[in-house]
Amino acid sequence: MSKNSDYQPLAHHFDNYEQQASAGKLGVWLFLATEILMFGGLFVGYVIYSVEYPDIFKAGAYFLDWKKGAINTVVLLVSSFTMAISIYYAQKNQMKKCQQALVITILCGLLFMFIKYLEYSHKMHVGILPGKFFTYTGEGFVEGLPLYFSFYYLMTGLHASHVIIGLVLIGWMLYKTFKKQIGPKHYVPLEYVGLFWHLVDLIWIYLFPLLYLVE
Amino acid sequence: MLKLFLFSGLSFGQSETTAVTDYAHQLDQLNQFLIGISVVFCLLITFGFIYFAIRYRRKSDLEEGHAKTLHNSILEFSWSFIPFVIFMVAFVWGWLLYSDLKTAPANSLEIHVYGQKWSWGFVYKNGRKTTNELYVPVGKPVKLIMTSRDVIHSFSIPSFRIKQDVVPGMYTSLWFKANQKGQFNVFCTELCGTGHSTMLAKINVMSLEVWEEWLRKDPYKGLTLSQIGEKTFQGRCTACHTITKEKKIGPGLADLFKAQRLLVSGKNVIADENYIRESILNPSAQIVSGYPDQMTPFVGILSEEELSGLIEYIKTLK
Amino acid sequence: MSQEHTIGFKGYLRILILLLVLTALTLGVSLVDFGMLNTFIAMLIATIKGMLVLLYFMHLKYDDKSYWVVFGSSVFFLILFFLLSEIDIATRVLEVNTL
Amino acid sequence: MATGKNYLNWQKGIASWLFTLDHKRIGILYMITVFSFFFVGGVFALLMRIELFSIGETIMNSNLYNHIMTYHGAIMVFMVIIPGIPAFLGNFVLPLQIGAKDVAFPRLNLLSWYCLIIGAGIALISLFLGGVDTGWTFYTPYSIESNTAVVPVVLGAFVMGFSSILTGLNFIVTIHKLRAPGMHFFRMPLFVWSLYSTAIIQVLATPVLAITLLLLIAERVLGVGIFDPQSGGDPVLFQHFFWFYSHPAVYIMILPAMGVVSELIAAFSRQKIFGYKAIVFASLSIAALSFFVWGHHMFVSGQSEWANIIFSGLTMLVGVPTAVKIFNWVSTLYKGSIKFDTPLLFAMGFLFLFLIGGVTGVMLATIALDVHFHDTYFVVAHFHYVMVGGSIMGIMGGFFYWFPKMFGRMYNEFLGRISFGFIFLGFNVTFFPQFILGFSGMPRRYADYIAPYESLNQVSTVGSWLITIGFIIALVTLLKGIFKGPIAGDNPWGAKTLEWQTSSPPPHENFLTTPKVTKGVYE
Ligand code: HEA
Ligand code: HEA
Ligand code: HEC
Ligand code: CUA
Ligand SMILES: [Cu+2]
Repeated sequence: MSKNSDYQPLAHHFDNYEQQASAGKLGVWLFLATEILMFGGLFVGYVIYSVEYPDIFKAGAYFLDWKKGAINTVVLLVSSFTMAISIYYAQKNQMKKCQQALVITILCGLLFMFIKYLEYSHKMHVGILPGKFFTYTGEGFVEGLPLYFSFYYLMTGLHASHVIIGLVLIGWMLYKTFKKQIGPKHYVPLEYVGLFWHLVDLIWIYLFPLLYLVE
Repeated sequence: MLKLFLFSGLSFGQSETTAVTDYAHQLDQLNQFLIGISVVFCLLITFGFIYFAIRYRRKSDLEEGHAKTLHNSILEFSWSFIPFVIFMVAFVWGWLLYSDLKTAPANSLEIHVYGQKWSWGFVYKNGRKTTNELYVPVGKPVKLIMTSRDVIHSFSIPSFRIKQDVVPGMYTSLWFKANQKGQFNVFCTELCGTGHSTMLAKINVMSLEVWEEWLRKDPYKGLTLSQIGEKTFQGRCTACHTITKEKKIGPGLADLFKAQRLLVSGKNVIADENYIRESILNPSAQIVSGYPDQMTPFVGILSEEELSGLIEYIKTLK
Repeated sequence: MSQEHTIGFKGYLRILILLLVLTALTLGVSLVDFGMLNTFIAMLIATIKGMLVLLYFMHLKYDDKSYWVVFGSSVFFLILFFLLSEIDIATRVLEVNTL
Repeated sequence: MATGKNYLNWQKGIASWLFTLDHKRIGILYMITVFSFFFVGGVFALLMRIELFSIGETIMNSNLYNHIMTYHGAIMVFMVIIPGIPAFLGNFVLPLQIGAKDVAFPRLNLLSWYCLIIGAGIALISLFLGGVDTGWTFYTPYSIESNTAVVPVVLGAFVMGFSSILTGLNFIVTIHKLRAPGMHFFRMPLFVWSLYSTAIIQVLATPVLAITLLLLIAERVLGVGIFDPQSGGDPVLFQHFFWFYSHPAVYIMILPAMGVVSELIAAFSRQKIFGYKAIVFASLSIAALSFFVWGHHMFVSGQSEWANIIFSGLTMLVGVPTAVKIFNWVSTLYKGSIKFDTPLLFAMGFLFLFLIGGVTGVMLATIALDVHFHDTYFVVAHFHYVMVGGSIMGIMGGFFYWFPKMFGRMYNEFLGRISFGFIFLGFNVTFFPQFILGFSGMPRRYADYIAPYESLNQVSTVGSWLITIGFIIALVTLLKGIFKGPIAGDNPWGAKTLEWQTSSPPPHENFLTTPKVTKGVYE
């Protein structure tokens, strides 16, 4: 058990490894479905209100920096790519490259969070805070603007919390590669985490145009 | 027969079950149709399984079941299709009645309804207002246009078989045509807090002449300011305030005038006219310490006369 | 299942580049005003991007069909949720205060 | 308890229970939890009924009444019947019935029990922080303005939601991946199918509850205004969010009970189920249709006329597969070899009471009638008929049925029947009068009422005491059975499904050798 290439655990209640791996994967997909419906609730609310109050939502998008949003989109896409190839390398037993890819993924995630932090802190500085803490009344303010930013903070906040969870999970996978618990015979944990990470990316793909590019 | 079965054992004086409008009669017919069908199905099925259970009870411990068939297309089709047809009849019938309920006749008399914790306010076209008592003429369609000042309430008149939620931030409506003079109960049927079960009102259906007469009357004629206040207080404030020192939802109001009030903000103020006035119109501005911010603002609801009356009345409370 | 189909480093890279191009396209399109179609176009591009991620990064293209069913049903019920709620809000007849 | 090595005695000590990964032990943990909460919720119900015994303030003021009513509803829904059948009976029986060694993710299974415990803990802490008085539906804006401890209760429900999601997820994967050789999909017992349908709802609907509750918390903590009309929000939208979960949730409650009834009827008539596939597809279509009908709770909420009509029509469709099931069960009894043991009595009770609950559901779905019935005691009677008369009857029947499998011992049959008698009789005495009260307009969630309603309320209150006697007898029967009952044997009922082929109680990994299935179900 000292080489990545041999490691392949099997829980007692499964008949074989195949069964265990595919059970895990189905479980992960079901979990992703719950994530979609949970985020979906917010999206539904967002779309309903943006149809009802188009002016407020237009005014709100004006406050967002589309450049930062676009950079973050690129960052997440790249991280998704490195996540995908890390699995590919694990399958090929090229563990060094796998680890490098994971490190890049984590760095991208951190960069994403840093840019988010810049965006948040800028807004909070001028008093654009969620809900009843909203104090901004300067240029571009319209009646009802806090509603838009409630959605903004809830959606990006929930998404950011998923990025953080994803980062922790990827970190854990990295640790596992060093512990030689991931290899060509047992890379499914990496796949599971990858699926989660791609979903986080997928949600951002919709968030970005919805929030930043409203006309 | 079915009606008898349903209402036996009821000892209603002013019965909520008598239908007072045409709509209520039609609704009762639909109700009886569905009860009838349901009773038939329930009896059929219940007797069916009880009969089988007894007829085919186990004779010896080793006996197995004897059925040969696990399918019967005709049976299976009919027990899906017949209920389906019945459901569709119920659906369409319900829909037709509901459309009636939603389309008030064009000549309806409009009355505005305001729900708030925990009283009902009615405003008539000529500006006359009443609290917890709605007056309508018999035989004329009446349309209620309703909204709430705080949380969701629901305006329910069981004798008319109608109800509608009263929602803050939007207007909803309800119409009826009462065919019978008398007094009928109104309940609030959406949970709205402690006073939910006391948020009652009465509908008084009267002949057109009497009603018109009533409408022209000035309710406060000949009353002193403080008596006006007392009247308003009875309708609007007793849900939360007593006139002694006893605490209810809000503080008891006896001895309030000129007393020291400690506010949540930590400030101490003297309860003068201005304080009381603001406490009524915009209570959230000055919350008494030890109490929740629960009072619904009365700004725009009370007339100047009523407001002054209330202040005068509170001054007299000892 | 363990006989993984993957599209290899080059394949993934190609998808990434496609995704980046589409991102640029979204930005470009947002500068042009198509009126009513704006949101629609933005969502269309997002959906294409999403499909790429799903099919290739998330391996839906090669994996068991049952994952499609799982994913598809979540999207289906989400859309249902949206449509039926929106029907309510869009067809409400507003009463107005006549006083 | 029973002798020989089995799951109950192969490890000892509290820790071996609290950290167990064995689905059977987790099932037992759920059993203890769920019935404890049932007791608490029941006590709240009794207090409520005593208050309603007479006009005026009987034992509590209306503020306290609102609190008790809320806790009764929330406890019964979130802590009793949603985990009730799937997590307790399902956990114990599902792997046995498909010949698996355990569920697919044993750790997740344990985690979901902890989610329930922690969530319930958080929710019940609120009792000491001022309680809640919003009703179990948490309608905004009242739940935003109410100066009670709404946040902990909502947070607790949120955590318990994850318990439900994880259980559902686990079951779907278990059913897909862990069936014994030869256990084809259409050889699975109907209970398994009903759990499968339930799990679909749990996985797809509960996340929306999660986000709804999160939004409500955000509303109270941050004042985001999405459901608050004062900030431009729409309180009716909250109801859409809430019922998108909570209507499917009522089928989370009833589908597994239907599954139990299928098993009971097959076992006690020693028959193959009439129209097995029809029942399977009925379960699945109820699960699917349940997502289309939530608006029937909102007919008078200010929802648009067209939405009302659409929802009314869609709701009617749910009755069809339900009717199919009922008729199939009755037909299964035809020419059977029927024995009236306690479990079958509960199944018959289910049939009768659920039928009444179901047909009154159709009356509620009829839009104009619902305008009259909405938020009256008619609705209260309807949902107790389906939830107590349906789900609780199901859980009791299933418990008595699988009891010898769980503990290897038999309860006293006579006491079991007596308990059924009290529960059934008491139930009807309690809740039938409520239909009449509802028709004559008595609103629900009322701490007090007008004089004409008094006599029927008194009948109802007396009925609630009869139910209590019934449940106490049941409790005594079961406890006596666990500790002192005679040894039951592996298959006391002569039932055909797989769980009866292993020993009672089953060994740690369920079967000594993996079973090979060669016959159809119930053969
Ligand atoms: C176990 C839970 C459960 C189940 C299974 C059901 C089943 C059904 N329910 Fe119920 N319901 C609740 C739990 C449940 N309900 C709860 C908790 C509430 C209140 C929530 C709250 O506000 O607090 C509620 C409220 C509720 C309402 C809203 C009432 C209101 O607030 O105004 C409506 C309206 O349509 C409704 C309808 C139905 C229908 C049509 C069914 C159908 O599924 C029933 C189908 C079954 C049958 C129809 C019987 C079998 C059929 C035949 C034998 C055929 C012959 C029959 C006829 C011809 C009639 N329910
Ligand atoms: C599973 C769900 C469930 C169950 C079982 C019950 C059971 C009961 N319910 Fe309740 N009820 C609800 C769900 C349930 N209820 C809901 C959701 C509401 C709506 C709340 C709201 O409006 O927000 C409600 C509301 C409600 C009301 C209306 C309140 C109002 O609107 O003002 C009333 C009034 O009579 C009532 C009464 C009862 C009674 C007398 C019982 C009795 O059947 C209880 C009898 C049970 C016992 C007394 C427990 C005894 C247990 C033991 C001794 C241990 C047993 C252990 C073993 C057998 C192992 N309930
Ligand atoms: C929904 C419940 C409710 C209703 C109805 C209500 N109040 Fe109040 N009231 C309160 C509460 C709670 C407080 C204490 C918190 C505060 O100061 O706002 C209060 C405080 C007050 C005070 C300040 C008392 C003090 O001790 O300083 C006055 C004066 C008052 N109310 C008058 C009225 C009058 C007059 C009416 C009717 C027109 C009325 N209230 C109706 C709940 C209510
Ligand atoms: Cu107002 Cu209940
Ligand atoms: Cu429902």
